[in-house]
Amino acid sequence: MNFDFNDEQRAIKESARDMLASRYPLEEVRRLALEHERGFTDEQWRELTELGWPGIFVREEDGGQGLGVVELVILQEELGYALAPTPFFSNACAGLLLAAAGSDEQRERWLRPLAAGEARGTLAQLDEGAPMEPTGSSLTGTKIAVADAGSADFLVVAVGEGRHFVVETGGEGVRIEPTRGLDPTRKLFAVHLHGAEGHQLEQDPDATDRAYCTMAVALAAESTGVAQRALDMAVEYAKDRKQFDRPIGVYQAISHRCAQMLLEVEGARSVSYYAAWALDHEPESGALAAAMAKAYASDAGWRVPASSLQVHGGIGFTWEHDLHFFLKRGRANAAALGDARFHRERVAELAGV
Amino acid sequence: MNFDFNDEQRAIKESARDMLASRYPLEEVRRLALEHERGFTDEQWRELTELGWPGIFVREEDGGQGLGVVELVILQEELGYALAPTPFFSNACAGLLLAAAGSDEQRERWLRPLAAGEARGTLAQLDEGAPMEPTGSSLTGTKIAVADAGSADFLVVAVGEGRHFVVETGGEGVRIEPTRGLDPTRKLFAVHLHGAEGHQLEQDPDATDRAYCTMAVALAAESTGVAQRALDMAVEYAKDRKQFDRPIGVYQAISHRCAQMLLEVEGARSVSYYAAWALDHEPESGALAAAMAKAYASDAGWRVPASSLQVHGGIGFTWEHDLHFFLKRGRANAAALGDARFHRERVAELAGV
Amino acid sequence: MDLTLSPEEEAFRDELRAWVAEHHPGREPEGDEAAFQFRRDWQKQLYDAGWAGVSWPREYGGRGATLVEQAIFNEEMVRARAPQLANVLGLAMGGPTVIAHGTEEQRQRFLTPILSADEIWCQGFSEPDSGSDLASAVQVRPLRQITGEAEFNELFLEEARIPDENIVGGEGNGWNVAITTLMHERATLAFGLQVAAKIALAELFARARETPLDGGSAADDELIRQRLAQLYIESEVLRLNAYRGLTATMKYGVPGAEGSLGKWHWSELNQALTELALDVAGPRAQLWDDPWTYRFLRARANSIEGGTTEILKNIVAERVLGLPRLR
Amino acid sequence: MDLTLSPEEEAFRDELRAWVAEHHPGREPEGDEAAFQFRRDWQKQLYDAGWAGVSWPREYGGRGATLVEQAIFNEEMVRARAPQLANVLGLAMGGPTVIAHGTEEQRQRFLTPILSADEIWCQGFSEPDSGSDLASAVQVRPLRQITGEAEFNELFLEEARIPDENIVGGEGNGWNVAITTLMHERATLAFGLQVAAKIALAELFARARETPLDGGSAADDELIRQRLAQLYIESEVLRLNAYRGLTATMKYGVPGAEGSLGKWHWSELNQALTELALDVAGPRAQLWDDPWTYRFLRARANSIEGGTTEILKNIVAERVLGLPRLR
Repeated sequence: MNFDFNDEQRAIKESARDMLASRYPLEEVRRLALEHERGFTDEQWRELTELGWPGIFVREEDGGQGLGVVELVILQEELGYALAPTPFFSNACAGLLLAAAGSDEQRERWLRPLAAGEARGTLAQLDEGAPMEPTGSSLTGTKIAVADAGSADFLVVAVGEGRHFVVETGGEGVRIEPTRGLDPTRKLFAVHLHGAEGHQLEQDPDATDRAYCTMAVALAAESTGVAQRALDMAVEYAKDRKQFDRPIGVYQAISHRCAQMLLEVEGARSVSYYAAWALDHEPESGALAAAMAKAYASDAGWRVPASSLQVHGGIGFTWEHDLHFFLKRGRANAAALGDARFHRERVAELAGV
Repeated sequence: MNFDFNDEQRAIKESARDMLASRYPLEEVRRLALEHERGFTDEQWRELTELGWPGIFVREEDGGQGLGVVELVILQEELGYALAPTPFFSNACAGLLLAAAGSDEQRERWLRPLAAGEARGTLAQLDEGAPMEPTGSSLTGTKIAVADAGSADFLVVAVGEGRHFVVETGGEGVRIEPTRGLDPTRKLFAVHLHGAEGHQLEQDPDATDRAYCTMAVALAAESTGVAQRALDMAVEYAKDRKQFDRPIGVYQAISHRCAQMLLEVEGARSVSYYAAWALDHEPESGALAAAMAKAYASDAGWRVPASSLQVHGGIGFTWEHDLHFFLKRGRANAAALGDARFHRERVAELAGV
Repeated sequence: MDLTLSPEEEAFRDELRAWVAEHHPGREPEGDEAAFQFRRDWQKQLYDAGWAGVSWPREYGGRGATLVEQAIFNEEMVRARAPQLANVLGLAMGGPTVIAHGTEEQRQRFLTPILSADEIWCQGFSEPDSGSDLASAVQVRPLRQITGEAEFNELFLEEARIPDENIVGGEGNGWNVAITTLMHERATLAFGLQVAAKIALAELFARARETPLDGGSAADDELIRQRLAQLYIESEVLRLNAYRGLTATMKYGVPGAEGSLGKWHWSELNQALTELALDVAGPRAQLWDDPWTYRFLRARANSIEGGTTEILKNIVAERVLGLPRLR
Repeated sequence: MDLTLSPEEEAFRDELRAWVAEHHPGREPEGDEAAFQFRRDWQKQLYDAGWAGVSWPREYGGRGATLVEQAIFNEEMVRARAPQLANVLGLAMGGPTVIAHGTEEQRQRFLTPILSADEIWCQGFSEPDSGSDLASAVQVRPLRQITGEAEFNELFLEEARIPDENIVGGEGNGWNVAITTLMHERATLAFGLQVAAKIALAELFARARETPLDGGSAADDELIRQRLAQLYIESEVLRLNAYRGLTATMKYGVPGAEGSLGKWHWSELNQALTELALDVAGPRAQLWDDPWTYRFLRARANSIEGGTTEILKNIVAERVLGLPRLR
């Protein structure tokens, strides 16, 4: 029984934090969010690629690093803490599905370059209206809230009955249009398909389900990092800011609020780590653990920044302060890949209520 | 527009508070709750009768005072504040149904003596198992959680489709057995009927519904009084009790908790008064207002005493302290006559969700 | 107890309602400058018709109306979705403060231009650091909010000199004047707030009915129904508490601490309302193209602007409950 | 990261589980005296078999087990619904304090009788008024709780004289010793608490399945399912936080402030659990004949006993977050 990282995992965590802190100071996050169309630079992507991040969870046979969900979660927590605008996660979603259900040929064609950082994919899941229904391998319809589609080379498109199709963004019948998201640090797009050609992945419900569980846990870990940073900002502010001749952190309205934030952050962290470990080492617990992690972190991910904003008072509500980016990321994450209610219902089912 | 009592109502309120404070100090409440089988003395009932309370809402033609729901609610709030163990409310429930749906003869036989305090009734609503189904005028089955049945002269028994039967407790086939309730200040009984003779009231859905709305509002007002007293106890304790050289009321964990209690108490009071007024003067709003009042006061009625207990710390958890009686009354009231969820659903329906 | 309007109050309401229906200028134009001019014109129109500052004394351009009529005015304006006024803070805070604490000269000088929106007032209460030194003249810079809009301003005062005759309430009486200012803000704004909450809630009901869920609509869903019902009850409690407070104010002459309770309660209600709206939106809450996304963000300020919830709870604890104050 | 048990830990668990299955004395008898003797006999049996104070040093009668084994012990005892021990406070607080701060003479004198339940310890932390004077000898009176039971005692000390050799940790070191005592209480009790919460939750699941509602059972109801799921998640978070804390304690040697977090979290969870149980009971919550009615009342003390939630939040704010302390 040892609920701590091993030396290699700790090294990944520390180097990720240092690198992200130096490359993504909050002025850079703000610049990318507000002034950059894609939300990241080629240079930034190259650096992540050199570190091997895009393929971290991909088997070595497919050109990846062959590490596990725990390592993916470590990166995601740090990316959330830094609030780094990057297509890392959207790319990972596509990669997880390809790794789970891609044929040998499909993995060679799309997963290997993805793992090498030479091509990027993203997941197109949410339908604008009625669910998309393919005609053979031809896809027509609109997917919304597709992260980083504007800079992706291919899409993994989810349709009914757990089926997935790879669609290359340069192909015929694909039109990609930027949309404004709640969270400006993650760029969203609408994807319009008109008879676009899709390459169907294998239908392996268990493997696909594990891929979605992994995405949910990775997003939960990101929200944990977001919440931790918002808590750190609140604590720092509560120590510095004085009212009525005392730092506001001495008042229980503030200090107990911060304690509550800590409880939620630590809870989100424990359950995300546990779910990652379970997906790697105790597959029978993975689905339940993942649903718990996403449900808990969906709530904590925006409530903690909202609570931090209250600690900051008026200054926290200004555009110039960085806190709002954390609130927006946390709330957008809560809505992505199944909200808290969806995952609680899954917990009820899997826990045998 | 005047959201305040008129002079007569204010006089009823003040004299009720004074009388109850002198007759029901908490030692007496405790004695009645723990040592007295029926929970009240003949002398105590006689005094209420002399004040005309049992018939306060009964028309003058039927021997009552001909006052309204507002006046009933004033008494109920004060009875809750005093936590007076008395069959006043259970008797009022029976009286409201008789007044709403009793024939001339039935009102003469049961309502007039009820209004005069010469006979007492109570409402038997909750079935032990399957709903009671009468055979003609013969009733068989068990009703539980019937307040004050052990000292009542007759029961108003609710059965399916909004029908009600008066059953005299001295009749054949009626067996009444004391049961222990959560709240020792209100005595509960199980009523076993074996072919007992019932006298069916008229089926007037609107009038019956108004009677149940009135009961709900009266119970909401009682819970408001319970909550107000628990708040007063918390505030007093917070001013007196010192920790770390300061009265605990200076700490926001305590003072903000008390402020929250005030918000809930004032809210329960406003909505109970409004519902009472609506039942008297704006019948089209009565049902919605009553559902709001019972939903809100069901929550506030036990949460405020629970919060007061937390303010008191360990001493509030002792049997010797009186606070627990308020918590128990509040929680039992929350469960009676439709819980918060039931009434919220009614609000949703009536408010047009 | 009588929660209906008197014949006079009904007449006031009907007259106002007819006037607003006839003169409502329609939707606010886009753009900060245009919107401001629109609001200024609207206020001028109200002033000319005698509807600005309804409860202010007639000698200063008001209507001398009762508090109930003032409340009716606030409710009706929200209900008609009338445009905002250009000079909200002058009307809600500055003017009442000058009426309460100003000299006769100050009243003559300042009150009418507030009503006519010829002079716009702002309130400067928050400083970047408590105890900071106020540092050539007055500079104003718009302050953008997390919603992306600029509704507040930063005000820089550098050796700005204020003429003696502009001190309200006399030197050394600042705290007392400030408290009155805030109590007026809370008491008078509360009525508009509760109606705004009711309108927002009606919109949320409609949104729930229009949102498909599991073959029906979100309004059929039991969880959502429970939360909508609770919000409906809270909005009614807010309204009823405001009316009880109004009755007490009319009886005792000064606004009580109920205003603090109401402001705090409203902020919680409005935040809960926008949170539920985003839950109803489900995965679409990731998108900006929904008015509720803006409202969700804007609502975060509700528990800060016009007195933080923490300060309001302090006030309730000390002034209503009589709990001791931390020294 | 490895959340499975090592082969040694598994062997420990299996041995314990087999022993408890064989020696479990069945249900506790009615009546305070009989129950106490039952618990005392059970503890003596554990002591004789070497299962009392598993993590205490072998030289004082313990087993010298690791913290993980101690946690396994606590979990297994709850899981087997083994009787409570007679000397919980001696084992959880008194003993560890003497081990940490006592002299060698004190350890020899006090530790073994704690394990064998030959001497029962109690903890006296709360006083009727802070700063009260402690007032011939020692009087003990049972203190009834709001549930009607007597689980705590009132202890009257009137000029009681304590021999010098009984001062633990030296004169003037009381606060430090008290803090250690409390940290041990929280760290060691936490494991039992989380398992107790899981058992209670399983009982609540069963209750929901057995309670008819709208043609199905309460467990089919979406609102109740959501609340049950949230409680399940919270119970897992409690367990996982406890394990993370345990790993940290093993690494750094002393129990951290996580114990305060866990105790606070557990009290909220257990209160919420009993509140939901009464909601599931519906109108039957008025009756006493339901074990959940007792639990609902008993749970109100969870946020008070063993450190109030307010004090625990203070500790978390000051010791974990480093926020300044009010002076």
